[in-house]
Amino acid sequence: MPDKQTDTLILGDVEFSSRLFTGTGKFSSRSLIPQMLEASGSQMITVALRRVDPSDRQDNILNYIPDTVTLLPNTSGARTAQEAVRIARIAREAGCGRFIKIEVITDMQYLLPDNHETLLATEILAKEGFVVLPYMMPDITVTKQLYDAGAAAVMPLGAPIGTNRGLEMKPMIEMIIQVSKIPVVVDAGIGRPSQAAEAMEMGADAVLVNTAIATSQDPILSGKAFGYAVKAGRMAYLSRMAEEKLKASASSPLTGFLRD
Amino acid sequence: MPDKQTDTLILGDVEFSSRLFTGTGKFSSRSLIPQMLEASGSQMITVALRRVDPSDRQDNILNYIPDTVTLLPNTSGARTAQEAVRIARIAREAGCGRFIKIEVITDMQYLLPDNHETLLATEILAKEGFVVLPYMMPDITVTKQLYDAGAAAVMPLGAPIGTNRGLEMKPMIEMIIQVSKIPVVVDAGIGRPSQAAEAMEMGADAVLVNTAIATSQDPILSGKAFGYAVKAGRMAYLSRMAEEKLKASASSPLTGFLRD
Amino acid sequence: MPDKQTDTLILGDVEFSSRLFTGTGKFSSRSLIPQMLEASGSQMITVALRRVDPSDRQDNILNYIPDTVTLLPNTSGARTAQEAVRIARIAREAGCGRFIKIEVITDMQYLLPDNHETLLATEILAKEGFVVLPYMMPDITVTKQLYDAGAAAVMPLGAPIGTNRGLEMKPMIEMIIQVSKIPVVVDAGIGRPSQAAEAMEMGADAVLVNTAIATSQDPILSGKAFGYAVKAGRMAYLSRMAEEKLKASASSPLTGFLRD
Amino acid sequence: MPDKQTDTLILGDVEFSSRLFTGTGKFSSRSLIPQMLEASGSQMITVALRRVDPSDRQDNILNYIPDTVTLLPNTSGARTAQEAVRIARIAREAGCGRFIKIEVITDMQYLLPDNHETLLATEILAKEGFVVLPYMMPDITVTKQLYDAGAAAVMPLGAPIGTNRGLEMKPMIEMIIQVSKIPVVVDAGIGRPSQAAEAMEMGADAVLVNTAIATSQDPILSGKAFGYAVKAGRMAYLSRMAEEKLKASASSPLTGFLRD
Amino acid sequence: MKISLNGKNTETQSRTLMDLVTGLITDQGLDLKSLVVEHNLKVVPSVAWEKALIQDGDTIELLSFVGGG
Amino acid sequence: MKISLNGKNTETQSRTLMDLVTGLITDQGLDLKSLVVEHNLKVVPSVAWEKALIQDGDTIELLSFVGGG
Amino acid sequence: MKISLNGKNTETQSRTLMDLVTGLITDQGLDLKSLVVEHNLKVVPSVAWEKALIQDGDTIELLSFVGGG
Amino acid sequence: MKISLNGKNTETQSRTLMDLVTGLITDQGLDLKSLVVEHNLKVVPSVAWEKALIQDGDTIELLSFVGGG
Repeated sequence: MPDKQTDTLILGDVEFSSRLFTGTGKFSSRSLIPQMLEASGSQMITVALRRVDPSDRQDNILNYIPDTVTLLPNTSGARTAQEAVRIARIAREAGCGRFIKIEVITDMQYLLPDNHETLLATEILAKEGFVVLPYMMPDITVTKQLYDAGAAAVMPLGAPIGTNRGLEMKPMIEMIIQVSKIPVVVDAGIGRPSQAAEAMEMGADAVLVNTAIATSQDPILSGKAFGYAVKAGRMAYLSRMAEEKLKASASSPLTGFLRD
Repeated sequence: MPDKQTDTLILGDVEFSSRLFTGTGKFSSRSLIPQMLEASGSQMITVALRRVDPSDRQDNILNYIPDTVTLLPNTSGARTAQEAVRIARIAREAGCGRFIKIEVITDMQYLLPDNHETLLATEILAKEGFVVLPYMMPDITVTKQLYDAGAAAVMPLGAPIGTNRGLEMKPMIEMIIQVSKIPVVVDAGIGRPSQAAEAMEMGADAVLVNTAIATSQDPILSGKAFGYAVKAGRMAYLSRMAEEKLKASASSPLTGFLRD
Repeated sequence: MPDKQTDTLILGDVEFSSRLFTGTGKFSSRSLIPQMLEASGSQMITVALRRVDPSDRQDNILNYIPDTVTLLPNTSGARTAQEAVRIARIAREAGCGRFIKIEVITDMQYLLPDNHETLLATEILAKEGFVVLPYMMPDITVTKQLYDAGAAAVMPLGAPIGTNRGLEMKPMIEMIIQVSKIPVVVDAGIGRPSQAAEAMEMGADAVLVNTAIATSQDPILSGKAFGYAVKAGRMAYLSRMAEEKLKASASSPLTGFLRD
Repeated sequence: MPDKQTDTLILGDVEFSSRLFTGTGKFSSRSLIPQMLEASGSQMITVALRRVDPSDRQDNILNYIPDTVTLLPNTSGARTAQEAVRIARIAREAGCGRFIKIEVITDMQYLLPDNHETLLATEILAKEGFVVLPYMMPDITVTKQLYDAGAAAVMPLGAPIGTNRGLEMKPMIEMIIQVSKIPVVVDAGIGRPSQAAEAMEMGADAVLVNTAIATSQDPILSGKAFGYAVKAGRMAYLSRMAEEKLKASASSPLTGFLRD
Repeated sequence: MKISLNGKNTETQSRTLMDLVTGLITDQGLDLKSLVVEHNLKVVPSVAWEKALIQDGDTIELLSFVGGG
Repeated sequence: MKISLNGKNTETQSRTLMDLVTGLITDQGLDLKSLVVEHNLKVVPSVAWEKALIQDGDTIELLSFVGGG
Repeated sequence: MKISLNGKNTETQSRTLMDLVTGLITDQGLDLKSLVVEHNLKVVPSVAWEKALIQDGDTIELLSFVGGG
Repeated sequence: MKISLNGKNTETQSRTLMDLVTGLITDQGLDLKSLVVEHNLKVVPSVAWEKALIQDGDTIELLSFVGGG
C-alpha cells in the first residue's frame, strides 16, 4: 500500500499528482480546454495528429494546453502497428515529447483496439525510448506481454469509447489490477464521476476521461467533478474501507430504547 | 435545475452547503469525530439516545460535535411510532434542537424500517414542529404520504444498514427522486464514495454515511473522500452529462491517419 | 429442502405442479390464451373485472380458460382496501372461486402497490375464507404482517409492471424468501425466461408472468419458454448448485500436456 | 431470424438439435456422465488427453459416452499453438474425430486463454480439416480473425472457468454475437441455468457447461435443468420478446373499478 | 323509473333485471353468460334475474371479466 | 422509597433528583453534563433537579446521548 | 535399451510396443483399450503395436483420455 | 514539378518547403506554427524549411495536431 502522504503517479520520469488524464476531443470550443484543465487539475492530456484540413480555420490546439500539462499524443487513425509507429515518431519529432498513447483500431463498428498490433507497436516504440501507454482490450495475457514489451502502463477500456457506460469490463479490469506490474489506467467508456471513483477504489492508478467531460453541458464543471471523484476514489483506496457485508449491522446501539 | 452558483440544501430553516450527512456510530474513538467532520465538511450528524450505562465511562458525545454542525438525533431503538415520538420529544427537551431522524425498526434480522409506523410518527412530530427526516423502505406511495404528513425530507435506504452494498434499491430510489416534492436523502448501505457520487448524479439531494466512514482504517481520510465524492456527484448532476450510448463514438477524428 | 420427487406447490387446498402463473392481459387475440396455457403448462391464470363496455363485442373471456386451470381474479382498479374487498366478493359470487390477487394501486405513474391498503384488504378477505395472494412492494415488515393477516402467499414485484426489467428488486426479494413463512411468488416485471429461472433459483415458490408472454411476437412459444425456464430454475434450486467462486478452477487437469 | 420449426445448429457437417454442450470434468463418478447426457439432451461433450497415470485405475472415459454424442477433445494443458496442434492431431489419430476445442492458456492464475496462440493454432488445424472451436477471450478483432482462419465457431468465455459467475463479459459477448459470421458458443463461467438462458436470449448459438453440472449435488437433475434452460432461452430468442421499458404499463385495464 | 346503471342516471321501463339485461342484449349484443349483475351492492345470479324487481333509485352494475394480469 | 430507575425497581433515600444524580456520580463517575433525566415521562432540565422531589413509585430514566447512525 | 517413456529415461527389454504395453498392463493394471500410444511423435494404433519395433533412444508417450471441460 | 501532397498528386512551382508552405498560408490562411511537415517520410522542422529543396516525385505531408481522446 503506497504512502498516503506522498502518493503520486510516476510515468516515464514525470511525477503526476493528479490521476485524472483528459482528452482534447469533442469540445464545442477549444477555449474551454485550458479552463477544464485548471478546474479538473488534470496534468496529462491527449491530442491527435491529422492531415491539414484546408477548410479548417482553427489555430493550433497546442496553444490551448499550458506547458505544465504533459502532452499525450495518440495514434488514432492507425490500423496497423506500422502506422502507429509512424505517427508516434512524427509526434515526437514535431516536439510533442516522449509520451505516446498507442491506439490501433481495425474494428470500425465498436472502435475496439487490436491487442496484437498494439503489442507489436509497443515493442518497437519502447525500444526507441518512448513512454508507451497502450490502449487495450482488457486481457490478462496481453497485459503481461505489454509489460515485457516495455510499456510504461496499460490502458484497458472500461466500455466502448464514447458510450459513457462505465466499467462494463470491471471483472477483467480487477484481474488486470491484480496481476499488472505497471500502472493501470482505465481508458474509454467512463461517463460519470462515480464510475471514475469506482475505478480508483478498485486500485486503478489513473483514469482517462474525454467524451464525458467534453460533451457535458458544462465541461468546466464536469472536469472539476471528475477531478474530485478521482481524488475521492483514490482516498477511499488508501483508507482501506470495509468490504461489502451480507448481514445488516446497526450503526446505533441495538438495544431497544428503554429496554435492556 | 437549480442555480449552480447558489446551490444549497435547505431543511427546516437551516441552509446546508454540504450534502453529506454523517453519523457518530461505530467510531473506534470519539476523538476522531471532530476531525472527520472537518475533513468531510459535513454539517449534519446523527446521534442516538440510550439509558445511562454505568459501565460506560465515556464523556458526553455532544462535546465532540462543533456548534456549527447540526445535530440529527435518531429514534433508533423505537419499535413503534409511540416510542419514536417519545424519543424525539426527550431529544428536543434535552436541547438537541428540532431535527429528528425517525427510525422505527421491528425486523431485527435485516434492520429494515417499518414504513407504516414511521408514517404515523412523522405525522405526530411534524405537527409538533419537528423537522422530520424519516428513514424508510424505498416506496413511492409512502413517499407521497410522508410529504402529506409534513416530513421535511425522505430518507430511503440504499441497502440494509451497515452492508456497504451501495444502491441496491437504485431503480426504486430513481422513481422516488422523480416523484418526491421534498428532498431525498439516501441513507444506509452506502459503502463507497463512488456509490455516494452515483446517488448524487441520480439527483438525490444528499446522502447519509456512517458505517463506511467509521469502520474504515482511516475515518478522517474516508470522510474527506466522501466529501469530495458527494461534491463530484452533485456537480455532475448540475452539469448535465450525456446519457449512456449504445453505439461507440470516437473521441479522435475517425478518418484513418494519412487516409481520407 | 423439499422432496425432489413430490415437489408441488399447495395454495388454499389446491396442488399445483406448475410454478408458472400467467395472466390474460394484453393478448392480441383471446384465442391465443388456451394455446398459451397448454404450451406453458400454467395451472393458474389471472383475470380482471370491469363494467360492461357496450362497445366491446368480445365474448366471455372465461370461455377461453379450461376448467383444469385455476382462476385468479385480481382487484385491479381498486385504490382502497374497501374497493378491493368489494371486487373480491363480486368475483367470488360470480363463480370465480376463492382465489383472489389483491392489487391496490394509488400511484398511477409507476403503478406500484400500496402495501398498507393491501394489508388491510388481506386481513378482511382472509377472514372471509378467500385464498389471498397480495401483490406487494418488496418489504420485510409487511411480509410478516401479511402472514399474520392470513395471506396464502406474498407476491412481491420484481420490477414495475410491464417493464420487462426483471429482478430489479432482487436483494429485497432474496430477504423475503429467507423470512417468509408462506410461499413467495415473484409478480410483475419479469420480461425474460432467464429472469423467471433466476427467481426460482433464488428459492421463489412461483412466478407470475403476463406482459412478456402476451406481447411477444409468438405468445405460444414464449409461454412454452417460460414454462421450461421455471422448471429449469426450480430444478437448479433442488439440485443445490455450487456458489459463485472468486478464483478460477480448471475443469480439465491442470498439469501441462506432456509435463508433470 | 431462423425458422422456428427447423431450428438446429450445424457444425462441421453435423447437425445438433441440442444447443447445450457439456464436459466430462469434475464428476464425482464417471457413471454419472451417461445419465447426465440423457437428462440434459446434450449431443456434444468435451474430453481431455493426458499421460497415463499409473496410480489411476479408472477405465476408459470414452466408454461412458454414447456413440450418439459427438466428442469434443480439448487441448487443455497446451501453452503454445504448437502444443495445441500436437494434442489435436493425437486426439484425431486416436479416433476421436474431427472436432477440436482449442484451449491455450498461459495465465495459470485466472486460467484465461491466450488469444494470439489460439488464433495460430486455429489457422493450422482448420487447414488440416479439423472442425475448430476456439475458446477465447471475448474480443471483436480476434473474432473476425478466427473466422478468417477457418474456425467453425467462436467460444468466448462468460467468466473465468469454474467461477459460476455467469455472463460477466455480457456486453462484449453481445457485440461478438452482432459481428460474428460463425456460431457463437458461450463457454466457461456459466453457473446457473438462468445464465445459460440469458446467453441464448441474447442470440448465442449454444453454451458449454461443465463445472456447474458436475459439481452440483445432483448432476443429473442439474443437467436436465440446463437442458430446459437452453431450450427456454432459444425459444425466447425465436419468439422475439418485447424490449425493456422505462415506463410501467398496466396488464389490467387502467380504468378504476366502478369508475370511468 | 330512474336508476343508476353503471354509474349513469338512467330512465328505464324494465321491471326486472331480466327485462333490463335482455333489453341490453338486443340493443348491444352483449354476451349474457359473461354478465355479472350487482343490484344494490348484491350480486344477483342469472337464475334470479327473473324475480329481481327493479325499483326507483336502484343502483345496478353490469360487469364482466376481462383480460388482466 | 421505592422507585423505578431505568426500568429496575430500586430503593432510594434521595429526596430530589439532584440527590439521586449526584449520588450516582460519586458511585459511578458519570458525566453530569451528559445526563438527560426523565421524571415520570417528563424531561427535567438540570437547573430544576434541586427542586424536583422524588416520591414513592416514581419512574425515573437517566439517559445520555451515544454514537448512532 | 534406453528410451524416454512419458518423459522419463527408462531402461526396457521390450522389443515392440506390444511387449512394452502388455508389460505395463500386468504391472499396473492399465485398461488397454483406453491407451493412446505416441511413438517418436507418431500415434500408433493398437493393431500396429505388434510390428512397432522399439529402438534405443526412442521417445514413447502413453496417453489416455480423461475428464475435461 | 509533380509531387504527392497529402496523398494527392499535385503540380507545384515551389522550390523549397518554405515556398510551398507560405504559398498555402496565403491561399488557405493556415496557422504556420501548427504545421508539421513530413518530407519523404522525414519530419522537417520549420527552421529547415528554407533549405529543404523539393524535387519531382517527392512525397510531402502537411499535418497538424487536432482534438483527440
